[in-house]
Amino acid sequence: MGKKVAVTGVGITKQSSVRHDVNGVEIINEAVRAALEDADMNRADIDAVVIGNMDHFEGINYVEAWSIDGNGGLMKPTMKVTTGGCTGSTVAMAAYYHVASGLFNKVLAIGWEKNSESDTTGAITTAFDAIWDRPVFAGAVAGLAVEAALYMHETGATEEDAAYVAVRDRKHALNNPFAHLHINLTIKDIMDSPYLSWPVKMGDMCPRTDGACALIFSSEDVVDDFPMPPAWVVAVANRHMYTYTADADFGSIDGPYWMTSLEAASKDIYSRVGISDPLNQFDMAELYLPYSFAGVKWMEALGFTGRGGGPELLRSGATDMGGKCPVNPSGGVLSSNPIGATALLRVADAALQMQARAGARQVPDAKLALCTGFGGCYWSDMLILSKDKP
Amino acid sequence: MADWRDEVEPWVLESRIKVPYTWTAGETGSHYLLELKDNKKFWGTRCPQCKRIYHVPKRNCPECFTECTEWVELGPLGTLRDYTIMRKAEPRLHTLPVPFAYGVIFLDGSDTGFLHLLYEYEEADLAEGLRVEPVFAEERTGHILDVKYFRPAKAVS
Amino acid sequence: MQPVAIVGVGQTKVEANKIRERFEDMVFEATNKALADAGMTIDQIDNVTTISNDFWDGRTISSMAINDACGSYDKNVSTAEGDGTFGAIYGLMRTLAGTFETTLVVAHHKGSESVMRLITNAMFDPIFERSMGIDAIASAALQAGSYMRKYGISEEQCAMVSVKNHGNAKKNPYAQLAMDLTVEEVMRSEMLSDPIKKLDCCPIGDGAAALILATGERAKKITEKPVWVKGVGYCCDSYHLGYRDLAGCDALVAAAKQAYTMAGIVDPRKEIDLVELHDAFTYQEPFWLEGMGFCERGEGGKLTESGKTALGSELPVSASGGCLSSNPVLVAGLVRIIECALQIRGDAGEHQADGVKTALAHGVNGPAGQSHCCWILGGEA
Amino acid sequence: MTDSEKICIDVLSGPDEEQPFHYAAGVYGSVFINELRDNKRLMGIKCPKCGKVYVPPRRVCPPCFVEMTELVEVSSEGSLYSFSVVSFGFLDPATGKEKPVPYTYAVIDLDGADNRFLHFLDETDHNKIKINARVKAIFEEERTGGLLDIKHFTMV
Repeated sequence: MGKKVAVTGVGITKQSSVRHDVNGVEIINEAVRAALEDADMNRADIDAVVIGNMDHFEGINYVEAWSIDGNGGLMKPTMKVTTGGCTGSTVAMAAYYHVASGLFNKVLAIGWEKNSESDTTGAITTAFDAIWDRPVFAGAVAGLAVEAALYMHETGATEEDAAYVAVRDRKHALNNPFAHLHINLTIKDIMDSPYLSWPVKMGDMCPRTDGACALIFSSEDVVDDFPMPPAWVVAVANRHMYTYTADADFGSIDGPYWMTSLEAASKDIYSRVGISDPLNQFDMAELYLPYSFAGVKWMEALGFTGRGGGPELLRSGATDMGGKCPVNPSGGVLSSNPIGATALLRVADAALQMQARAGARQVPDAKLALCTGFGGCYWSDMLILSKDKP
Repeated sequence: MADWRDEVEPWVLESRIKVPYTWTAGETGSHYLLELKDNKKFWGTRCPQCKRIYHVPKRNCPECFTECTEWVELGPLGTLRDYTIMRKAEPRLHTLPVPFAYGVIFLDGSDTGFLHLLYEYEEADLAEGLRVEPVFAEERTGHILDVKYFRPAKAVS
Repeated sequence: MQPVAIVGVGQTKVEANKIRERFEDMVFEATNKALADAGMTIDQIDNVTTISNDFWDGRTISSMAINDACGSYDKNVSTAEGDGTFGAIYGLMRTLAGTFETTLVVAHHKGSESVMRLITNAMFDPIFERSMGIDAIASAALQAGSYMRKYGISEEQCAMVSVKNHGNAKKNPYAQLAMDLTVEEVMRSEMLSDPIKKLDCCPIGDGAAALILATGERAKKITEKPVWVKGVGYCCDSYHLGYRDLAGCDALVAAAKQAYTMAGIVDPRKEIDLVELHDAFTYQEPFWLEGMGFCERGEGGKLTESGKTALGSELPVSASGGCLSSNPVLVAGLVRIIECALQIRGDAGEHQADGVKTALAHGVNGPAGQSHCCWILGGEA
Repeated sequence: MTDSEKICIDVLSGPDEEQPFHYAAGVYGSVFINELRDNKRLMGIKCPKCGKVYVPPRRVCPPCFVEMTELVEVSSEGSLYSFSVVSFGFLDPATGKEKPVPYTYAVIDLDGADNRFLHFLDETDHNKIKINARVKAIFEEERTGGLLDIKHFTMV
């Protein structure tokens, strides 16, 4: 069996729409040094580094090699993994496997983004097939909007239901000093914001953010070296189901799937951890919800409620701070979206929660956390973190 | 039965990825590039721990991970270490006509080399240890190519 | 390290332009070959690691093109972006982690779809280096010149590598450039960037490759000829060419040492029977062999000249023809591992070397050999 | 160096900087492109195992992992599975220029196909578009190869 793995250090940079004070390598270094300081480590203590990006987002190829001066990997084993929007969770999983394999004890996982340096929608469009998708595609916004339109059609859910998520996550962000957006909004504010791609409005979408995040993943053999209690990784799983965008099935209310990859990944990871009632078993969740509608429909795909039950679940307050299972105490993707780091930030914030050091956004007595990553063609990554050793 | 796949005329989409980028040099890089632009001067940073002087400047020492806050003026002359003469033209990449050379140059005072172009040289002169001097562009914009290239130093220093 | 073995391998022929195929077509072929080689079906694959590069593929999330074709539908899957040897290490980690018994690793590349010099230029820093127009050939030439001048390695010695590898390729049905060359022909070929001439360079081709890893007990059930992973090591040096000693290869020395230690190898000269090098340029054979400890520093040129690296001699190097004869970027590293596995199994066909018990597969990432990866493979557990 | 705005230098990629690519459609995709251009026919392919028809044709059925060879023609009419009216400005990476908006991005269930087809719909008032509406392809008069040999879809 593999080694048990824990997060033992967290570093998050200041996040904003433009970080002019640092270049890419320097923003990576800022996160790495914060993580090392948090873990009371030196660069010399790192066994290996794993980092990811989306090449055409930053115009940077071979990111692990390019960022070596800042990423801490100089004369160490260094690897790049990448899967688009879910790159951050892919990096986290890769760091988990680095340690679980028994090959390394202390591994640095890095996600970063300087969204300000390119045209985000133009860059995202290049993720899709040049022949079959790009001529008509409009990046993530329109790609998600067609799901939203169908969801409303199938369930009768409304734009106001979705706006609840946008309001909730941004309200949560007020508790998070690292969040990019600190704005208190109302459902009316969201409803009044202009359409980007009907039915998705400006207020429904995540921002573009410059920021970075670094985590230390450590083996059970060395967790006592660290000043903070470990946040254990209980399990990881993912599904990247679709190659052709035209195959993506957004689901019908009575069809076999609702959000295919998320349902398949949940089934996999829940069965390994023994989750049958996520709403009651998880104490909190950091979910990669890139737009508000995801916070309604995907809760159904994750099994927090039945199909079509999303609006009611939200309005019950169960996902608010103080509810049964607060979702995105950090403010989530709707408040900060440095794309290559976004999914890693979910893991970072869940780890802080498990370590009971999330400050004003702490969920009292949180012991079990769910994290997700989203990217590619409706792809899903999932990690479960725990306060107790699995 | 003949396989239809053998009969198909293959189609290829001639396209491109054309996304404009704006790479932020950051405070350290900006200071360096502005000094090139405004004063035709080269600056490096010194690591307070290992004392190594980095050119181009580093905000953080890649080895020690400490912040390099001390600026040190370097050059303008330097010494050539590695070099190669580029003979195969690629107009989409090259700012000089071939043959020109690439060199790794250690500016006087610097502990690290940096990549730049070499021009106005005799091929026989290119050697490790060659002293070189920068040729600045008339119009400078705050870019590494504000130095058009380096050439063998006229005066021996 | 727990025992893990390679239980199946597959590769496509490498060609200059597979205009009739997309990435997915090549990957489907390689995957099915690896499955057939292992006697497995896709249902028996527990998880998948893919290897591709967004710049080369002209597509962000390049793995999005091939997930169907590698059978990863409804499986755990992830993507490493770098040389195949690095991606295979990620596959190895996933196999060792206790969750999966079998891992499929696939890589694809179509050099025909992009402009090599523009793509490799983009691996350089956009603020301080890229605008000089430097590319893979020029950066390798800077290194070649420094190394060769420092140790008196001659261009003729490098040319001998080209002659040997393109000759070996004639015995490898998957190789792209199989040629009878003479040292004179290599020396007369067009000078691109001193001292690198056209026939000192690899071609950039189209191809895919796949291998299957399995945990110890499972591997023995799958195949009678498992090839065991004895040791791995990888290490990354400084990025900027001026920050490192270009005439040294410190990262390779460290990566090789790590792999030898894990494999219990004390003297590679005696204990390793064959090397598949990531030799994209001819100077890299003597250079990398020195770094791996097969001869003293500066003796690599003589080692090549002595003929000892030829197929049929003491230490066959790149018996497949190496990267010099076929270099679908990233795939090339995976093919180095596959070729070592075939040699150990005795299944390398016409380019089979005698008595290969232990072999070393090598891969490179980043400009001018910035990051190296070494795999030690053996026939016995 | 306190006023970071003042000292900030941005390095820009050149106005003509681009990475050219020759994206091969492969023989499967080329069948679709060629038939669309020459005969205004939309081709799909049928999985021998599950019987699903995919458009455009490709080699592998994802869930079955089997090779497909049976070409079938699918209709140029179908129903609207979902849509979005794109109204924000963004850059088209194939040209480096702003893409003209608004336009409607349509996900279409072509009759005879089991996956979907992505294209434009010519109506941009979201109130006038209904999911499940019948739509049909409008072909370009001069077809030169490529997805945009279909001009757009329109509601029947």
